[in-house]
Amino acid sequence: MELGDTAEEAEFRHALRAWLAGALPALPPAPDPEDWPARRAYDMEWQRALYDAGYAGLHWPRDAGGQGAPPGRHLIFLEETERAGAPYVGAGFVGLLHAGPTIAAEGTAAQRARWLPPILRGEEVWCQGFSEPDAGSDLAALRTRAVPDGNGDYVVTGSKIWTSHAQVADWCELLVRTDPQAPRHRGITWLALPMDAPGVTVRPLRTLAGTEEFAEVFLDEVRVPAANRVGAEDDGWRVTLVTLSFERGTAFAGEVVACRRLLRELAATARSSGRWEDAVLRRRLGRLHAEFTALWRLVQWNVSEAGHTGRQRCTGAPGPGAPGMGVPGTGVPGAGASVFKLRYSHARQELYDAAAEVLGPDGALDAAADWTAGRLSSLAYTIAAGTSQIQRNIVAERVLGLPKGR
Amino acid sequence: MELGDTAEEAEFRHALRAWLAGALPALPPAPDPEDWPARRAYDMEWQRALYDAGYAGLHWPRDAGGQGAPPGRHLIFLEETERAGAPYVGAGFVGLLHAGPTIAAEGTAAQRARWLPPILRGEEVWCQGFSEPDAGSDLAALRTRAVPDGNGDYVVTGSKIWTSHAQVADWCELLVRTDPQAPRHRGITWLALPMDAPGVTVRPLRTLAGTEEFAEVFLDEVRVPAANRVGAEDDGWRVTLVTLSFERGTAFAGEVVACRRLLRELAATARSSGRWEDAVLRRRLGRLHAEFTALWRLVQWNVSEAGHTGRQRCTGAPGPGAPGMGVPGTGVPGAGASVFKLRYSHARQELYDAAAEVLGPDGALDAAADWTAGRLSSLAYTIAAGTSQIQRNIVAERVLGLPKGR
Amino acid sequence: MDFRLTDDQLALRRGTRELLEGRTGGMPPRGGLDRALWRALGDAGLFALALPEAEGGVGLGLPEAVLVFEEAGRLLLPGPLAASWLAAGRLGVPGAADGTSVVTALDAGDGVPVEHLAAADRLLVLEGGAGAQARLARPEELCAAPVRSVDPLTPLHRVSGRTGAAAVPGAAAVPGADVALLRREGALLTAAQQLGSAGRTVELAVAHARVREQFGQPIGSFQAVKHLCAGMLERVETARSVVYAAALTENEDETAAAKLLADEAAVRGARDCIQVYGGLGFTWEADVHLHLKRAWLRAEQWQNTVTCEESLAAAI
Amino acid sequence: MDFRLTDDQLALRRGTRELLEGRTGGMPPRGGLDRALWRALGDAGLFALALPEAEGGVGLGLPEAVLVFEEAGRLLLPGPLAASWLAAGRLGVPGAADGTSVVTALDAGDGVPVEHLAAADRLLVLEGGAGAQARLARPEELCAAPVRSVDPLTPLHRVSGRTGAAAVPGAAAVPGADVALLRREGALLTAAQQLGSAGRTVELAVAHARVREQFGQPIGSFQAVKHLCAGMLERVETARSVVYAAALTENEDETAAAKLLADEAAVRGARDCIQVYGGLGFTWEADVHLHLKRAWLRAEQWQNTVTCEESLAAAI
Repeated sequence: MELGDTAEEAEFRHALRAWLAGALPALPPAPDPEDWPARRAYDMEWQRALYDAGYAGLHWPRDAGGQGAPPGRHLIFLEETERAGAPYVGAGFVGLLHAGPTIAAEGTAAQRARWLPPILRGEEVWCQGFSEPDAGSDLAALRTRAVPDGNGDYVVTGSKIWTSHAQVADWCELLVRTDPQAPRHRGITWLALPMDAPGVTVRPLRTLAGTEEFAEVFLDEVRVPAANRVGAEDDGWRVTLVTLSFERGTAFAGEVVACRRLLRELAATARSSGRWEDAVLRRRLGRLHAEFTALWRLVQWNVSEAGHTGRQRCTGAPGPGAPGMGVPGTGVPGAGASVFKLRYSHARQELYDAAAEVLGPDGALDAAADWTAGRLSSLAYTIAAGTSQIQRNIVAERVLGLPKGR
Repeated sequence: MELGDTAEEAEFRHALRAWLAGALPALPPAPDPEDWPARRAYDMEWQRALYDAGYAGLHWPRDAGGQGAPPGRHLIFLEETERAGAPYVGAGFVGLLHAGPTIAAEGTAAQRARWLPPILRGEEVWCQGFSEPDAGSDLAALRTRAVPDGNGDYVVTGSKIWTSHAQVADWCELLVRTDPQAPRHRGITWLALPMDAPGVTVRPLRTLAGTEEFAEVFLDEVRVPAANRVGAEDDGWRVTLVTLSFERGTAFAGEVVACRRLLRELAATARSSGRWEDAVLRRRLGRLHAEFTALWRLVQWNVSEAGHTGRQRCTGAPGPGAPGMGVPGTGVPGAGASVFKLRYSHARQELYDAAAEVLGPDGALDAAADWTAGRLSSLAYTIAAGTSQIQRNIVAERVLGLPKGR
Repeated sequence: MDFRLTDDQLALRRGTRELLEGRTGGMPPRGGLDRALWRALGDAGLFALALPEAEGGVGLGLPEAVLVFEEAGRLLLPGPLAASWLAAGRLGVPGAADGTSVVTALDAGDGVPVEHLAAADRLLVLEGGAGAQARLARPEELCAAPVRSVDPLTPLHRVSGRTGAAAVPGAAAVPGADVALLRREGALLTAAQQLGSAGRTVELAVAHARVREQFGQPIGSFQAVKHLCAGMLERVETARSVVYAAALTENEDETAAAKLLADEAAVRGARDCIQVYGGLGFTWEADVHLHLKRAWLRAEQWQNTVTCEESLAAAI
Repeated sequence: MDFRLTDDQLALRRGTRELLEGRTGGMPPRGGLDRALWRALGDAGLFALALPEAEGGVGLGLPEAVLVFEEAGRLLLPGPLAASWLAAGRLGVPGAADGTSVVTALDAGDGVPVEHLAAADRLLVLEGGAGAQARLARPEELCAAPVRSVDPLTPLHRVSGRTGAAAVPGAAAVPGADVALLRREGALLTAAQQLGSAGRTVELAVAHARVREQFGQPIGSFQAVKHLCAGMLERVETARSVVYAAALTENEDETAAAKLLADEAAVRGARDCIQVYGGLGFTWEADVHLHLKRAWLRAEQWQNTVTCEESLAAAI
């Protein structure tokens, strides 16, 4: 066990820090959060800068255009960029963390050549078309239909929901049902949908935070070439699991670093406002400090494990065979990441609840305050990407080996 | 809505208080908690004193030898006896609160005449033979067999567990399986077992608190006359539900009063030791004050409802038909009592956990301290008489009408 | 003791629900404070419930007011209901009883922004402890700036410049009731609204869980969802028992217990309801978020958690 | 960074488990402190792990000690392990390293009774803060009375008469390590034991839930039970990450976080395990209660929750 940087890691950290010190002041001012084209432009410009500096796709394999660095390098990247106040991945999220890795793992040479470089260079934005109004936690219940037309196209009809950046995306990683007769988890296919295809309608979805972070995507007889299919027809569920595992794995690592910063800000506010004298609140903040310290170590542990064995740590009493514990050798995180997601979702909500206490009614009831917006959006964490209830099922069945059923 | 005493209630309270002031000083000293015969004698002597003073079976119907008082009168009795520091029901518990009411509701005239007066007069002790090693939360899985021998006796073989006062009981309200072919909830029969019958063996069961509050009862071809059967053969499950409902209803009312007193003692201790300065602990005690205030009001509400309609309050969104919501007109509390039991079990554990904080390690680690013994025994509250998990099922399915199944 | 609703109380609750559902369609009124509805409440005698009949009131008491406020909370009726009720009763502010005058309140020192200041006709100012008299001002006398309120149905103003009551020096003392009494009754009526909201979120969650299917069955058939709903009901019923009791006993500790438990039932109920709703609960269109936001607001008004816990501790 | 157990560390863990299970049958030793086992631990080099090889040690460090202590905690090995380990290493107390001498500890001022005083050969006395030196005494020098310990495998003595260190005026200062350092390492090793116990209660709960049938199926197939077990594992894994990290960083905040989260994982794990066991968990015969009682004791020793939370808050 070693938490310190190796010589290579130290060098990487040093070089990154130096580069950030030069690159960040050159950035344009951050765009208006409601101006989606401006946000896209800003995020893509930052991605291009990373690409030019050799920091794009750190954890992607070299043959996919990435740096092939061990996952620990990516954590250093997240730590250092957060510390320096660099932009987040933003509109590049789905491309860099979902669709790209999926194409890298499952796509043909032609598909990799077509889609991966524009993602790394910040030229094309991807969005995710998985969830549907009647297929949320139960993703395999999706009903969007794709029918081959006999001329090499699929004709796709249906609707998707909870799609981020749909307004400004070029591509959508789309799950469709190609065989409605097959069992639920079969008969699903993964397609790359060009968002400018005729029949695609994007309608922004207003969240309880009052913002339009997500959209609904309606598909009315949209033609998608069969060449846009990644993996075999009807094999999309397996392809999807690869992507979902990425989402449940390291996707929140950067946020943990950010939460540690937020906690420091909160403590500073409490100290200067006098709220620090409230022992109940102070000890609650102390506990959150323990929480985020542990969560960061959990990320490091999971990443170390995944980097070497392709499995998340799963101690306790793993069941016989313990399916879903990650795919050995692939770097794909498995069910152990559910432990992290469960804990982190809750800790994030706790942090924002504590913030409301620190700020008092004056701040907590002000919708214009960043803390209030953050508190509202934190409510999604125990729901999105698999509810906490689903995560507990995964932990119980796949990690602990408890019997399926009720 | 009226919480104050009516004129009759005030008179009852006044007379009871006066009687207690005279009766309590005449009581012998409390027995050694490990000396079961002495405990039985003490509890029975107190019951006899209550009987002589006209306070026995307050809530029992008049035709069963009780006072036929509305349930509210019983609450006043619990309040006043607790306030005065009178003994608890002790060894009389099963007779007065389970078996007696069951016999009163379901027994023949001869059975009522045989068993009820000795219960009220403190002459006979009953214990409960429901749970079995493999039938805990799933009571209907019980396997103790009773086979009619053709001469008017049942021959009973099996074992029971978690039986209080078995060492000193005269009778056991026993559930046995008379038809092993019938569906689980049918084929069960309720018998009154004389504890001195040949073939009955009682083995004390040591709990995690280190005490022997419970026993296992082994039955080896024990003969029980058919005349001891209450209700029809194979109808014991329905008879049982009546008894269980009593257990889940008012059985804990007296304890809520006691918890309020314990909380006051705890606050006094904290104030004198300086622990009161710990705001976290102080506010936790404040919250417990709210909790037990509300629980007492919930008891009063449930008792008021049960006294008039035979139903516990069930608001929220009762399901169509809402089975199990109590038996109208019978005074039998229903599923609404599960809400109370859920909340109270947890509050009691919280109280003892808070006590450990107040007392500090010196007290909390001392097994000889009453608070430590209470803390250990509080752990049974979320398990016994239906685990909290089972209670939540009952609330969800019978009160809220959510679908059965998973 | 007979701790059940009387037939008259049941009728009052039914009548109030019919009146409110008739005018709102049973949904939280998205338009904010509705003066016509306010006058209808006045006409129905709801602000004057506790006034003697000789003074144009109904001659009932706090228990009845609690039932009415519970119904208002169920529908998230926007407006400074508690302050207006206190103004109509204890303080005899003209127009408050018949609903022609809307009265909001500022409690000096609790730091809670003032609700519906722009729409109000009068501002009740509470300052000091037991024995101090409440004061009354015109809303425009308060130097305050609008806040972008977290509750979209409740506009808020933050006092600017001088803090609390000092910001309305011209407010005139109102004889009739001391601020401690007003604070207690205000807390109870607010608790009643929280109770109504909490009860409504159980209904919403249960109704959703019965029809929403995932994995081939209603989600309400899964224990995880069942137990969330059972916990919600447990909190509602526990809070209800002490809210109703506090209305009868008018006891200060019991009121603090009522506020504490009703706040918790409302906030946690709304959060659990969002969880049961899943993604749908995260949308603006579903009403659930309105329950959460109102619950956050009401939990701060008229005694917050810290105040309740400390006063309960002191009272043990 | 490579935050995984090395092959050597895995082998150490395996070896320790084999040694302990071989001598205990894999069950908490009901007989209390076993001096033969203690010497076997000494012979295996477990108390001297961190000593340089030149001093008869193994030349390893805290991370290895944490793995050993986790295994000891898993089996609820009775005895003042942390104090003896500190005595063997930092303080060089004769006989501690080879397990011939059992060393227990008194921390003046934390009010925690002293464990295994009668069986101990030496008493380590901690008083004061950073910079202060630990002192060493013979156990019989301490004026103390036996307590009926809540943990049946851990006899406790309460200091009587004068409080804390003043009760052993004859204790001699030990050069080598200041008390703050000893307290930090003691807390970490105690956290490791709690972690082991917490991990064990998940195993017990899961094993029981797989075989115990109610309503015609294993109770582990019910979501309510599944989710209890999942929560237990969540706490164990979270605590483990920070316990191991604190062993590497030797950082004070991180150690407080480790103690806080491991204590919680152990106490709540044992309670949830009792709940999963149902009535069986309430019996003396099942081992589960021993985990709870030891967890309560360890949670008080070497920094309790209040101390951890306050020092973590101060460090933000």
